[in-house]
Amino acid sequence: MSALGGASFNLVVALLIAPLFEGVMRKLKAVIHSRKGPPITQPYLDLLKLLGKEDIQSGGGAVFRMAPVAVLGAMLLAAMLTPMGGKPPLGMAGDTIVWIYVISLAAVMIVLGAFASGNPFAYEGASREMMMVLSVEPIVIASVVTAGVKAGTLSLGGIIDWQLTHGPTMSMAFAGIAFFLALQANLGRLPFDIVEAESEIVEGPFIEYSGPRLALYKMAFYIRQIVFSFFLVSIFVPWPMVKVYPLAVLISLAKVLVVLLVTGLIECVNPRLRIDQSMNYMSRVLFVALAGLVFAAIGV
Amino acid sequence: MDKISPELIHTLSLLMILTSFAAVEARNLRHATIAYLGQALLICGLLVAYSVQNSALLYWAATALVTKAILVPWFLWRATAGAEQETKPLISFGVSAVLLVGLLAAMYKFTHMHAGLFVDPESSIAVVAETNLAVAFTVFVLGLYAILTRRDAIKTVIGLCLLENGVHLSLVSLAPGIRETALAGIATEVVVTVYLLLYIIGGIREKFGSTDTFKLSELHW
Amino acid sequence: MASVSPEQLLLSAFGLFTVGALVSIGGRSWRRTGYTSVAFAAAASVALWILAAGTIVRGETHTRAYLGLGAIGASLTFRIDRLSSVFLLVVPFIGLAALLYSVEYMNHVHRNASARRYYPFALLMLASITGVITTSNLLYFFVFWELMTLTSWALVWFDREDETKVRAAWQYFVATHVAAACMLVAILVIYTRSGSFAFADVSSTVGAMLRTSPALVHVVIALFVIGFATKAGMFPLGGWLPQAYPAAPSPASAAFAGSMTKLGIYGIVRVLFEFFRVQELTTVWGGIIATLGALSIFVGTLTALREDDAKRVLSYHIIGQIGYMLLGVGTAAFFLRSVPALAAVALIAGLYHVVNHACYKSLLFLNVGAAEYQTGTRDLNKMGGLGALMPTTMAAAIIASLSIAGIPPFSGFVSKWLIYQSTIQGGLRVPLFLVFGLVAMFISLVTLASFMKLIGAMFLGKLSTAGKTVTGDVPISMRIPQLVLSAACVLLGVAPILPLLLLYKVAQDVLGSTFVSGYAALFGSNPSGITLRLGNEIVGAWNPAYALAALAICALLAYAISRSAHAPARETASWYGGEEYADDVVRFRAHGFVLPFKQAFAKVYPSVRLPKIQTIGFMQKVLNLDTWLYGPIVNAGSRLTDGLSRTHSGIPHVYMLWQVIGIAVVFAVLFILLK
Amino acid sequence: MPKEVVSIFPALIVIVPAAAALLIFVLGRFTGWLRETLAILGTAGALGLSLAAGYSCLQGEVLTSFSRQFYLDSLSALMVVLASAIGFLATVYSLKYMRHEVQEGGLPHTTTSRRLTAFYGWLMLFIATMLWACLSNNIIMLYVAVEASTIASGLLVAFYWDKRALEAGYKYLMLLTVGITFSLFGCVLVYATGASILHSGAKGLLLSDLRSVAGQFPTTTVALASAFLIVGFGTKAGVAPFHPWLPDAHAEAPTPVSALLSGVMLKVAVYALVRTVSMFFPGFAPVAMFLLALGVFTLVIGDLMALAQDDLKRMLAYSSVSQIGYIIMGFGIGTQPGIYAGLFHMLNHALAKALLFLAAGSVVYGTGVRRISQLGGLAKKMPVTSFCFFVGALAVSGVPPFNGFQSKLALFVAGAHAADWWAVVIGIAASLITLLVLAKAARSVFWGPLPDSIEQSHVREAPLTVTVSMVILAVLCLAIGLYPRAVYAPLKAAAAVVQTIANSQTVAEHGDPLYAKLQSPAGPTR
Repeated sequence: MSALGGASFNLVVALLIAPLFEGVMRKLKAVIHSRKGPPITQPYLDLLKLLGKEDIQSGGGAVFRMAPVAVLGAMLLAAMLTPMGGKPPLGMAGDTIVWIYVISLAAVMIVLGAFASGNPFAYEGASREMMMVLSVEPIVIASVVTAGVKAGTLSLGGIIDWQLTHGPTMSMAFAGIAFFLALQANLGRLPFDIVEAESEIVEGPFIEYSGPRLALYKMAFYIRQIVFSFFLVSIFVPWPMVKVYPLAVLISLAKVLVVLLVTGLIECVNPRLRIDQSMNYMSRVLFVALAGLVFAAIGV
Repeated sequence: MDKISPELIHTLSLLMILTSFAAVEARNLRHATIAYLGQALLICGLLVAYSVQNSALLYWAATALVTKAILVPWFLWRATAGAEQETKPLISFGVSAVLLVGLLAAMYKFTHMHAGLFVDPESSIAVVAETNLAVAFTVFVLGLYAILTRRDAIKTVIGLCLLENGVHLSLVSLAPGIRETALAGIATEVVVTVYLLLYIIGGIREKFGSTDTFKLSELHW
Repeated sequence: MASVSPEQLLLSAFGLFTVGALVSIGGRSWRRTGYTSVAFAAAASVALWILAAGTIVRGETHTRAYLGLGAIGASLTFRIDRLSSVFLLVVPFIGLAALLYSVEYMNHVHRNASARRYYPFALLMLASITGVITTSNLLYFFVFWELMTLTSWALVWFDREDETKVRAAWQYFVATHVAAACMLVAILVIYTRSGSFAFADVSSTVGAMLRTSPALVHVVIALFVIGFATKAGMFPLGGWLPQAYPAAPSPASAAFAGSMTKLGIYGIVRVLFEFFRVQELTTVWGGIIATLGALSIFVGTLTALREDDAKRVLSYHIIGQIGYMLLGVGTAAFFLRSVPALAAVALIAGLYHVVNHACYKSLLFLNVGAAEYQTGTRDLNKMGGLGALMPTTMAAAIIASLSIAGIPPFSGFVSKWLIYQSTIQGGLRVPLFLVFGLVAMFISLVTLASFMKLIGAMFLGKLSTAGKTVTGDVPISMRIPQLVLSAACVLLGVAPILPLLLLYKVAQDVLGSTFVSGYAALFGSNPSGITLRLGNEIVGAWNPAYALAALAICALLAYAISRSAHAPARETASWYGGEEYADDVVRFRAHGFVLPFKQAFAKVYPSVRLPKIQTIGFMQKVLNLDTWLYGPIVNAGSRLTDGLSRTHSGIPHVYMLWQVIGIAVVFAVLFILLK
Repeated sequence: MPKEVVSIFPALIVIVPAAAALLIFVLGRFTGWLRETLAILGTAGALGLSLAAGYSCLQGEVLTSFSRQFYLDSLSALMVVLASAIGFLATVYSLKYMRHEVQEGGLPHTTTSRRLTAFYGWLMLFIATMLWACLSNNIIMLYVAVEASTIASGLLVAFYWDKRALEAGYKYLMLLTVGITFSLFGCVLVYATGASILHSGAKGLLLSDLRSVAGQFPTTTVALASAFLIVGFGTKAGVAPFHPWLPDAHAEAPTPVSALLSGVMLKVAVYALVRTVSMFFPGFAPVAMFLLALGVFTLVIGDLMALAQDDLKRMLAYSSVSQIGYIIMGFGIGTQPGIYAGLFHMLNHALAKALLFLAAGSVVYGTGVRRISQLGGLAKKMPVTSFCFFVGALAVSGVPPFNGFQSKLALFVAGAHAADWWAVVIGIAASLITLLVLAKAARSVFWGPLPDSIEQSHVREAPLTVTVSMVILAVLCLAIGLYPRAVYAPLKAAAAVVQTIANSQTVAEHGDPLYAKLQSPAGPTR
């Protein structure tokens, strides 16, 4: 399959299927909360509604206006770099490090947009967003480097190939667990939805955004969920790999669904942590990731 | 070349020790000046005594008479006008006397053991040179002693003169037979230095009210 | 330019700088002197660029000997090779940009000072930097080095009325001269062993030296490294840097950051790869330099996070960024013999970072200078919202910030990416390098946080009181350097092929015969990007062209989505939870940005005033040279001096006693010696 | 071997300033500017003659007068050119400066005219005696000349005739006379021993003949004579621990005299020391080694003491002590490069330290304050002085591109070659302290805010005659630093003289690494 086709496929998955997962998770939460909950299609409806709403601009300025576009753009690019049931379609354009930094480009734009809005709540949110990046990214980096060390390459395709040929290893298991433990924070889910913290700083960075720009942010948020989940399942749990492409995609989607359901479950049963508690937790998870790296270095 | 008279020279040079000691220890500065005058005359006599061997030394003797025996004592006499009593020295008479005897003995021992270092033992001057050098060193060290232990500025000037006399005595005993020695001796008279020092000491007496050098410690560190 | 020899080009550049300096001494008006200096510097820069370009094509050039010092057998010889040509390309570029920027900046900010205390020194500094880069004689290397220190020192103390700045200049002076003394000792040791100051003779001596006195060789390298690392600002020797650089006028700080600091790296590369390229030496010292580099990255950047003075933030980041370069160079030295291809990648990464850092750090200093020009303050807590008034400056600052933070597709990302790759590949062989790689990647995010704060506090949000008087962007002559430098940042990021081709040739020269891989075998044959290979395996890929194209499509798509429903737009005030507050009251201060994180990492660098964590406290004790090294030495010195002083009581007898005792002692000693 | 030419020049070099002195004493009090004119003429004449004589020395001649009593070889030529040049500049500096000092200094009980006459008369005598010391070939006359220079400068040191000046003058005369008497003892020993070996009193006096037999002296005599010579001339040169007169005298003397004391007189004493002691180097190597140790000790003590000073001129004086240490260290290394470096540093320090003293004097002229802690921010008011002081400070500290760097570098290289690593390392460390001391002083005097204790309106730049001498010296410092080749030939010749004094037997067999390298700059010779 050509790179272009793969990329387009990923784009489509990201744009069209990501909200579906969100819908499923909302439903799941509602079930656990003993509520009826919205229909699975509710996220689509939300997005469509927002796109038509009035765009209230309090911050003004180019940075404020362009930030959501850039965030969604970066997320879509990340989606194209992420393997969704096979090789990453844009593998020749970037490896895992590029992937990490494209994700952080999105974070950068969120922070800049928040600054540009000039709202103190947004500043606080931006500050928290930055701290989340600072505490979570090391775990991501450590896990990815573990994979790189095992495979001898940092290219996503190379890592997946290595995983498929060599089977599960201790160090990769550790790295995968660490990545999974950090996933909750990466997805901005409870107990780590510290950045938005609606009840506290009223959506933080997004407080001044409304209408279509908020829709872009929501979209990016949904896409981030599936990008991280796909990354997790294809790097750390690529088995079973079937040669038939559509089947492989379906298997991946199923794995992603499982991952997201687990995170949803966790979200339901935990209250929000403070930012320092969160950093504390992350530093412990980091030890798990580093343990994986040490195992990788000694060849286990 | 005539023979020099060792007895005469011995006598003269040993007398120099006594005069030096007197010059250092006399509490009255004018008495010290007179003691120094006596020593200067002794040096002149020594030079004359040596001149049987080297007539050029007579010129030196003449110069020394003018500078050492006339000018320097005169300057000192003038400088001590009105303040004849010396500032109390660091080390008193009794100790000084003991030290002096020890010093003289040590110098004797040293020069008699190591005279060969300085003069040819076979030469005619060797006999007197041993004693003379001992005396010269003693006078030199006495001069240093005066400089180091006397607080009075004028006494240190006298000490300086003693230093010079010691050097001159050793110069004449080491190389009495050479004409240039006389030239060297004449050239190294410190009379101008003494004059200048006394001039400055006069200024010091005027500004500080005394010639106690221990008061000269405003400039330090 | 076939008719002009490289030698003539170099000499004419020196001549132009010197004449320019002389002419500008006579200058009275800031503006006219400034433009004259720019003209001279531009002419000299063109000469140097032609020279550098020719060198890249043809290879190295040697010149005749000048200014022989008969007594010690040294003479001024130049050798321009590809390594120097990299620096020859960058330094005049930065220097010229800073000078052009100075014209209006100095005229406005330092109107009351004299132009004579600025331009001559700036031009002479550029000349001496050129000398350092091109000379091939250790002695003259040292001379140019000292000249560079002196002239830059004159710029640091430009503002001599301000006591803190004078103290900073003083600290700079002392630190760099201690370093220079170390270098001088090293040079002398080499000289006595090789009998010559020529670069060429040094490397030939090392073998013999290593056989006869291996410890001495290590001492020599250590002294060199101290000398260079101090200048570069490596932790823990760079404590002077965050004091001194902010004290200079902003364009001068930009020139320092972009040119002078980099010469420390140049020196280390020269010393390690040319003089001491013996396996056991490069391995040991490569390891040491890489370790110190990683430490520098860690400490420098985390400390920068706590600063609120814009120029001090930038200065601490120099320490951090120097760490990246040292990490690259150290890794290269470590793997010089064992894995030449990896060494090449690491070296290229280090040098690439040198070039990038020169561009973006100078640009950042110019940005901050522009803000200072307009508002009169550098305190991030007092600034805000300047972006709306100064769009060019803000755009440049954002580009520079994203570059330094290593965000694709800007320049810093490529070099950092190469550094990550090489450390991780190194980590496959020696796991220690994995730690360095992790530190490098993690700290890159801290850098990001720090610059988010800078951008947010300076340009975004509501206009602060300090910015109320600002009417527009800075004058055009101050905007042009910023635009040019930001263009360079973008270009170096999106078209890595250009610098890589050049640096690949440099690496070929520097690594010599051990390194045989072709360009395509290392970086792939695709001109639009890099496919990094070591051995036969692809270890990483970064193709800015593809990625940018994809990003552009995605962003367009996103934009299209946002406009798909033609939603109406409306402007309104910010929402403060329903209450009306003055902006300045509810303003979020820069100091508060990522505050809990800062507290977690407080005290990494000496002299932080925040609660500390125990283990880091110990590290701080060890690394704070003031408390256990300089302090005691100074105390002991002053006690000794005190004691000595007391012996000079002023009483003449004491002194005469010394003379008399002196006689006795001298006689006794001589007597014993002669027996 | 250079050929000896009988010439009147060496004698004239001494006679011209001496005659000027006489004329000043006789005629000085009659007309207004006559003494200044005579002083300028005297020093300018000496300078011209020295340069002429120095030129013929470079042609390979040795000039002698009065049956070799005056003997001008390359070493002497270097010294007289240095002495007369700095003497000339100091005189030029004095023109306005001393009038100002005498009129505003509050001198008691004497008229301006008499004071000035005395000043210029003694100044000329001082310069003449120093020139004489450099030219004398007679070991006793060498002593006499050195002592005469002490006498001539004694009243200059005490010129202000207040408590401090008198104290300084007394200490100066007393300590130096005691010291010099020691050296007289040494000279007498050398003369007597030499005369008995040479069997000629006339030859026993001439340094040029003594050096050929120095190797045959008995060991104890050598030890005794060198001890007396080193302590004697060392006292005059300010070698630690015989230096305490130096800060007092330098600080209390009028500025031009301080400059001459530090710039020339110390060097003359070092010259005397080298002339006499270096004759023992070939036969008795430990003497040189001892000098090296003494030099290192001196430079450390001088630097440490300078660190503690708050008085600008005392600080400079202690810094002179340390620089003398470097010079002695150069001679103590004893090899050709070492001696070259010592001489080079002698030259450079003479220029730079004279410059510093003149600049310090200019500060005192402008402000009337000497305490470093009470000064500040003068750079704006006194730009030329400030510039010159910085040049001097950097030059003395050995920072490129100034001359001090070149000579210190040569010194360290020589030390490294001779494997005296300890000395080199201490030397480099101490030169950092020098830098610290001088640059710190420069910073606190010239930068920062102007303290309230100094009257703003009072502070002004010194007049032209004062600044012009400083600027000339500053330019020389920079020029020699940038183009050291200019002084290479005379220094090499002078070093060769010391070397033949020191090393007449060994120079041929070892070859000369320095010159060998000159011919083939590319490769090592050993």
